[in-house]
Amino acid sequence: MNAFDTPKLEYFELSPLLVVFGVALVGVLVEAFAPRERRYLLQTAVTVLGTVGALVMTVLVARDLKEYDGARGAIAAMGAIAVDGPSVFVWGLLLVLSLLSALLFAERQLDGGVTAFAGQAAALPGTEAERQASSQGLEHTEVFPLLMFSVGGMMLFAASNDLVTMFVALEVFSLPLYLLCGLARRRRLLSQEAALKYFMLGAFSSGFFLYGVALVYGYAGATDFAAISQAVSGRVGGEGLLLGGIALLAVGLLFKIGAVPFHSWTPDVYQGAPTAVTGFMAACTKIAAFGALLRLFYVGFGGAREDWTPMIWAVAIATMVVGSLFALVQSDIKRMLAYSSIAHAGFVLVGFVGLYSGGPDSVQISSLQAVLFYLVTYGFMTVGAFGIVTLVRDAGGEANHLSRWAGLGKEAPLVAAVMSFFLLGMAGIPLTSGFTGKWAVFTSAAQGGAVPLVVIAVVLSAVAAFFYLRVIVQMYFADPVGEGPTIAMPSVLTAVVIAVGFAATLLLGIVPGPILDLAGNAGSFIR
Amino acid sequence: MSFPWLTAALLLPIVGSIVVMAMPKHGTIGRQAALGFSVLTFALSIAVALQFDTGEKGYQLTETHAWISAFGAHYALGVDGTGLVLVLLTTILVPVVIVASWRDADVGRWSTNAFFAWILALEGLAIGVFSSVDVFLFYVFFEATLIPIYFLIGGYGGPRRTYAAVKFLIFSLLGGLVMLASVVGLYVQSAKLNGGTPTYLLSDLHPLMQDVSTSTGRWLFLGFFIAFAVKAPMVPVHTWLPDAADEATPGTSVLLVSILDKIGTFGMIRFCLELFPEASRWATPVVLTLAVISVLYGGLVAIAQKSIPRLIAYTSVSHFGFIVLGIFVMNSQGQVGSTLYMFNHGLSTGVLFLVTGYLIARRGSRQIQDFGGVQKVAPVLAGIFLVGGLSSLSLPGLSPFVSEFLVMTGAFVHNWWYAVFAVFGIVLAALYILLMYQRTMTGPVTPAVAPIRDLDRREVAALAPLLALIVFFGFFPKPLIDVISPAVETTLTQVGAHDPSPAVSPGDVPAAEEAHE
Amino acid sequence: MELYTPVIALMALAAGFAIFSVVVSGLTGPKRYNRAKSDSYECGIEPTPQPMGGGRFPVKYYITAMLFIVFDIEIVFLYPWAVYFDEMKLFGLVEMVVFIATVFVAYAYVWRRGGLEWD
Amino acid sequence: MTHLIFTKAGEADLNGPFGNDPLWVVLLKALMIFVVLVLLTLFNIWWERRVVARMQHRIGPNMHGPFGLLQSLADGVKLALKEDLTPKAADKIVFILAPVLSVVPAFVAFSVIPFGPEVRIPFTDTTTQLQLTDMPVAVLFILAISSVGIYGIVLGGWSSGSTYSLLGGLRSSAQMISYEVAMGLALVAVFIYAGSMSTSQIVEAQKDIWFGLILVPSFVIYVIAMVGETNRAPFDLPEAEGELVGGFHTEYSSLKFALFFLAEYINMATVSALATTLFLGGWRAPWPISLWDGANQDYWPFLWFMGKVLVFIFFFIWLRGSLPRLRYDQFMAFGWKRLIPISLGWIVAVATIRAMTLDGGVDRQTLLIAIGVVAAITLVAFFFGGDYEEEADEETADAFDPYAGGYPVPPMTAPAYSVTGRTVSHQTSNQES
Amino acid sequence: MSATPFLTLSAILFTIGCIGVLTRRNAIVVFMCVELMLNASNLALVTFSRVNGNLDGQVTAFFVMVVAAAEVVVGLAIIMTIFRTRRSASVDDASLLKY
Repeated sequence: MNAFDTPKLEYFELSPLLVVFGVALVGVLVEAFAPRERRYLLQTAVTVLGTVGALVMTVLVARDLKEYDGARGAIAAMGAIAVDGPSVFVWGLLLVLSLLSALLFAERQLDGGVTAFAGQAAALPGTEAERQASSQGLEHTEVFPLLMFSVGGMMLFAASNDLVTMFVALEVFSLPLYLLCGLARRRRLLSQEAALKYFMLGAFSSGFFLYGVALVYGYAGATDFAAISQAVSGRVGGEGLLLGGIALLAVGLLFKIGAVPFHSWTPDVYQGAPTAVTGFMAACTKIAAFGALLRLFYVGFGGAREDWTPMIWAVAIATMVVGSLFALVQSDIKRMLAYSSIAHAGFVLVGFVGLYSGGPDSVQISSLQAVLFYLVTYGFMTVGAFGIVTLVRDAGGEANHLSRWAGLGKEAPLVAAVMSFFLLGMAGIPLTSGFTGKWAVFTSAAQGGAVPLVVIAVVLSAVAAFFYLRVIVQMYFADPVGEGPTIAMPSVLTAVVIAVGFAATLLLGIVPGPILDLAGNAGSFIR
Repeated sequence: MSFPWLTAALLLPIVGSIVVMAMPKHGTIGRQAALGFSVLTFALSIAVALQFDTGEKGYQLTETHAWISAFGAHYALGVDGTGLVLVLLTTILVPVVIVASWRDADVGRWSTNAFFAWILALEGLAIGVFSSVDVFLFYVFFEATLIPIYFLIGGYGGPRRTYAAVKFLIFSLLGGLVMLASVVGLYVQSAKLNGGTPTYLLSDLHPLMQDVSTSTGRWLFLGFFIAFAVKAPMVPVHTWLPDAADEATPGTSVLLVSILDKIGTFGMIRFCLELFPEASRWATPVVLTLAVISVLYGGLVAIAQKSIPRLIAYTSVSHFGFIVLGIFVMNSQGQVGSTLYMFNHGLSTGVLFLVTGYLIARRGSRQIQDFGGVQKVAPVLAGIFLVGGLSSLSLPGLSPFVSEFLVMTGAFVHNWWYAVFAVFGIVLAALYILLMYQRTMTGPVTPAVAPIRDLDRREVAALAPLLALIVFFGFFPKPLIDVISPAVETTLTQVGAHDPSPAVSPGDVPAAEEAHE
Repeated sequence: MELYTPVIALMALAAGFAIFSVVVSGLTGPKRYNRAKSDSYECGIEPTPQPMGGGRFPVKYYITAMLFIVFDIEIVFLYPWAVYFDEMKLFGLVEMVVFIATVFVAYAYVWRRGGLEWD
Repeated sequence: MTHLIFTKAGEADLNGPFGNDPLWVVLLKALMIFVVLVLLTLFNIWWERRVVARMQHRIGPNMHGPFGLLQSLADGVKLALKEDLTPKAADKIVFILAPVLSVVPAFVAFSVIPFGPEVRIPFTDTTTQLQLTDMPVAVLFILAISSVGIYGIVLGGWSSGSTYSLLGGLRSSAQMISYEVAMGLALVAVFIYAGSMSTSQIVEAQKDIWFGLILVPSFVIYVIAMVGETNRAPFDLPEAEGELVGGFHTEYSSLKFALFFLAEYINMATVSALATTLFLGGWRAPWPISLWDGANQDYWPFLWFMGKVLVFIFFFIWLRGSLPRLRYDQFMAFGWKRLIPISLGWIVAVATIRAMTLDGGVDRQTLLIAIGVVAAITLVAFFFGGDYEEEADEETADAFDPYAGGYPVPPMTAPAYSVTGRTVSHQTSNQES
Repeated sequence: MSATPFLTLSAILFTIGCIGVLTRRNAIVVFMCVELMLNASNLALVTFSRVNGNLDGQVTAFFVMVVAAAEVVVGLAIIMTIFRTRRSASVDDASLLKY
């Protein structure tokens, strides 16, 4: 009989995760026991307070990270989770963005006093039951616990230090998202279809991921990254298993990132999902997935970089090309933003593939730092932009067709101006965070020797700029068609989200230093 | 630490822009404020100029603060002679444009205030461009200028302004992003050469870039050069300019051609030449050829134009050919001439655009064929137009003559073939200016032209300073040359070029005298 | 693997018997065709052409199935924990209490929302 | 994750005495189990009829064989001679496959039941365990295998193409899976105490005291769940003759029907045997007999084992004879709302007790806090439980759809339903007066 | 016993699942194919667990089952909603969001 180690958990290091999941559970309990009319307020309060609490814990953990094997951090939960600089950074980012998303979720002033979520998901669209549900003011306050579960899963995903944890986390954050996608109050059919597609393709991709886990396990004999890394560096036979495993794992992760050729879900899902959910998904999923991608490929497969770099090169190029070109012909703002997010994924991949770690005490920008920083800039811009999308409405709910945005600059100068700012940011114009972000990833890639890739990326970001401009042109230089859109007066919730997004985009464009340094200080991964 | 003059000059218009935006929409208070701010900025720039020591080489009035350490970027401002001249040009032109465009924006899509606010914002950013001595900072300003001008073109002007604005932006963005690739490359190189500490500060980069490998240097140079070539519209990437000039309001056109496009030629001197001397020398033949082609092509096409603003735009293409020619001949005559040319071209083209703008606004058409005999009904207008035109074709006694002469000298010194071809440009200039004058101003008064009023006092007042300067510097260019020469010398040292013959640079001796005084 | 060989033996035996029975019943029994005999049996009334809802299950059963999955999984985790409980002692206890409490939250939700109601 | 759990189950020692039998022994044992089960079924049917008859003051089968013992056999032969009908709405292949799918797992589940200790096979020198095989996850194996049996029922009900069958099959499976949860939870306590899931080791662990005595709640829950699991009265709702005309096997006839019948009775035996193994010491002799040293050797344990199993069978019959059938909602509510929370609570309690006994120096405070938390959650759940006002509101708010679910149903508000008998009489009395 | 047959089987199952997802049009069938892929992975995991001589793979398989179950719950809920709305479970019918 083997000795049996009693497992132990590092409660302090894991506290942000525990808080988030705890809050999610509290949310479920609130759902179960609080009277219906008080649920909305309670849920909002619980979610916001919980997120803030988790954020505080994250900061505390970040300040207290100990030296570990040349970097700072700790391996927690029997090697399942790595709480290191990048993890904590991503946690903080995810929490802030999910806080903003939660505010968007809670907005109920835009649509006549109800949230953007279906009154009763089970009621069939267009039936008496649905009408009643909406007339009674029913609402799914379950979206808050779902949000929290998803956030928890994302945090775990980015910090997972072995493949099993990663797989479980992948599902933990995906499953609530699938549901959230199908909960739009308006355009239920679209929303349900989005949920179905997202689910089908998501499940498909996680199947690939899992088979990759199996193959890598077969190769390395273990699922934790340290052992994988060791096996990969040692290169003891079984090449096929390793390469197949890497490829399949990459499929799973690239799907979540929305990289070509695994992007086909993105536009449909972004368009169909409730806009608040889209914003959350666009920002946070990508961040979490990139966190995991970085960790898996840098830590686990760092020794096999020659094998996977060409693949990522190709994917990055394809992603940028498809994202930029297809966005050109979109006529729906959410679809356009979806393709834009694909293009952004391509840009981040450029930074990712640079694989530049910086010298021991150089101040040069490392790939990790660049990618993390880009994610920050991207996250805030995206949440802010989707926040604005919720404001532009007509009789049938949100007016997402681009032609409906015509003349917005005259109708609502402030909204149009802020939206333009976000769009310019996404296009990477200086004085916005989009520029500093792009600069960071391109630089790190160039340092890693991926100069041709950088050149391609630069050219494509010019193409990308064009479709952002189209929206600006539409808003400012085109005359409204028919009635023209109306701008719903947002409550303070959405206003805060947009304001924060705007401020972050501006500040990170002008003084990105602190956040860059923070990302730099995050140090490197531990294993 | 001394007072941050340049920062003040940069911030004042930007603050002004915000203030103007916040002004009440009705009445003229907004534009009055805008004028006030621009005049103040002008005053500030004069103050800067007064503190500028023409005897010193290198950047003056510098302010350096670490900005983004991870990027190696600094908030670093400073001007040398070239920069100062262009800053001055900017601050002179903006109040003129504001006065001249007093009512232009009333018919635009948006409020008049927005128009003036954008102008002020543009002014601030342009000052930033001309005074930044950090590549990153420069790039930020460089790209940021696109936004105000984009809205100025797209928001106020002719029927196809949207198209023109987008075309302009796409060209500029493409160029800018190509430059971004080079900026990124510069970072990588600087970090490599500087032992892991990247820097964008020009003063740090100058020594570092001497060691950059030949091929890398050439690639980086190309990135910068393409961006600047787009900006200073050189054939074959000039096609955005005629459209933009055609559709924009005259004021916008002035800002675009007289100020913004100078960023291109300014950038060539400051970045292409100074940072990548080897590559610059390597590229010289091609660049010079392109420059000559620009000169000739711009001139020829200008003759064929039917629309007045397009014609002026093409003359600018031709003029920019001269400027680039002067820059890349790599001797002091050429470069001093070029820098001077930038200033003078700003003035003369400004006059042309504004005065034809008045004309077009009165007639309601910009086709040359729609005019005729204007000088009979509006003699003042025709007179000013003539002066502007003559200055544009470099009539001796008017300021552009000096610069064009210097550029030609430089070209001759470098390789007389270029000069020979460039001379044809001068001939063409005479042709297109005089032809235009003849077709529009002389001849019988067409019925449509008959009701045209002559210029009123505001309009004349707007143009008067420009005319005065044209004439003044036509006879007495020394102050400018004094300012420019040290900068040119620095550049040439950096490039490693020497004047082939004993210096006959007209600037050298007087500059020394000035210093003694 | 040897542990499972006997299982296969028994399974083969049982399957052989069952299939034999199915086959034999077809041979031994009489065959008298009667249209009514091959109809579905519905107490003598005209049978519905299809089972209700075209063979689809009422939603209630679906919820039961979901709940079953939830709890079955809980059990799957409880078993190894139980077997190794002696080695984990307090840690095992605390963690499992947390685990059970978590599942209980879901359970409470379902209960309160009427997921356990039958009519 | 490298050494989280299961490392104890190193393979060499886990096989123990199993897996080494020669093939003929394996076949012999398999055959014996098969024969025993078939005979046991025949016996059980007869026994049930006799006992129930006695309870109802009848005589029961007494014509065929001594005491009518061959009655079941006669019934079987009769079934074999009946016409084998296949409804035309049926899905033929599944329809034929379903009974097979139902009966095979029933047999297979018995492969890990220990009938006795190591014995010598008569007329040979070979010794072997009186158990077909064992595995470290034997109990899990049984649960898994018996779950497969549910497929037989569901598919049988579905493939018949008949409403009654479908509903019966569904109810049946819903019921089985519902009670399987409770059953599974009841076993956890046993594993805590036995430290193994292998049936033979569990029996071994009960050398000193039966788990049925120290884990009474588990035992009770298991017994209740096993009745539900086997669809026996008072939980025989799927077959509910009055409502569903026999449930999922309405359309089955001849030997196919017999197979379902066989499966049901074998399942009865299986759960009884499992109960015996887990809670009543398996093949170990009961107390007074256990004082005799030879009681747990040779083939004697088989006797004790069968005796205990038959006690359970008798219990089944007894229940059927004495209790009325439950209403379906009551039945499900009992399973989901009572058995499951109680089992969970009991597991926590057992674990706590076990942890305390194992480790005297347990930090009491931590423990108390943990217990307090659980107790609080449970309490809250129950305190609020039972009050579903809001959901009820929703339901009444829905317009009545008489065709809900595809069937015309008279609304509750219809005149015939809305007035109860008493009010009717009241009204009539009013009219009269 | 050689691991190859098991791995081959697992690969075949995975491929079948994969092809099924790509070619079948009924949402439920597609979904079942996905589950088949997960279970193929489980088979591979358990096989590798034996090959590698540690139990990580088996533990992983445990987690996978859990996850698969959760996925079933969510997936069926979504499919059912769509089905109730459209009276069809064909993936092709869900085409409002075509570009």
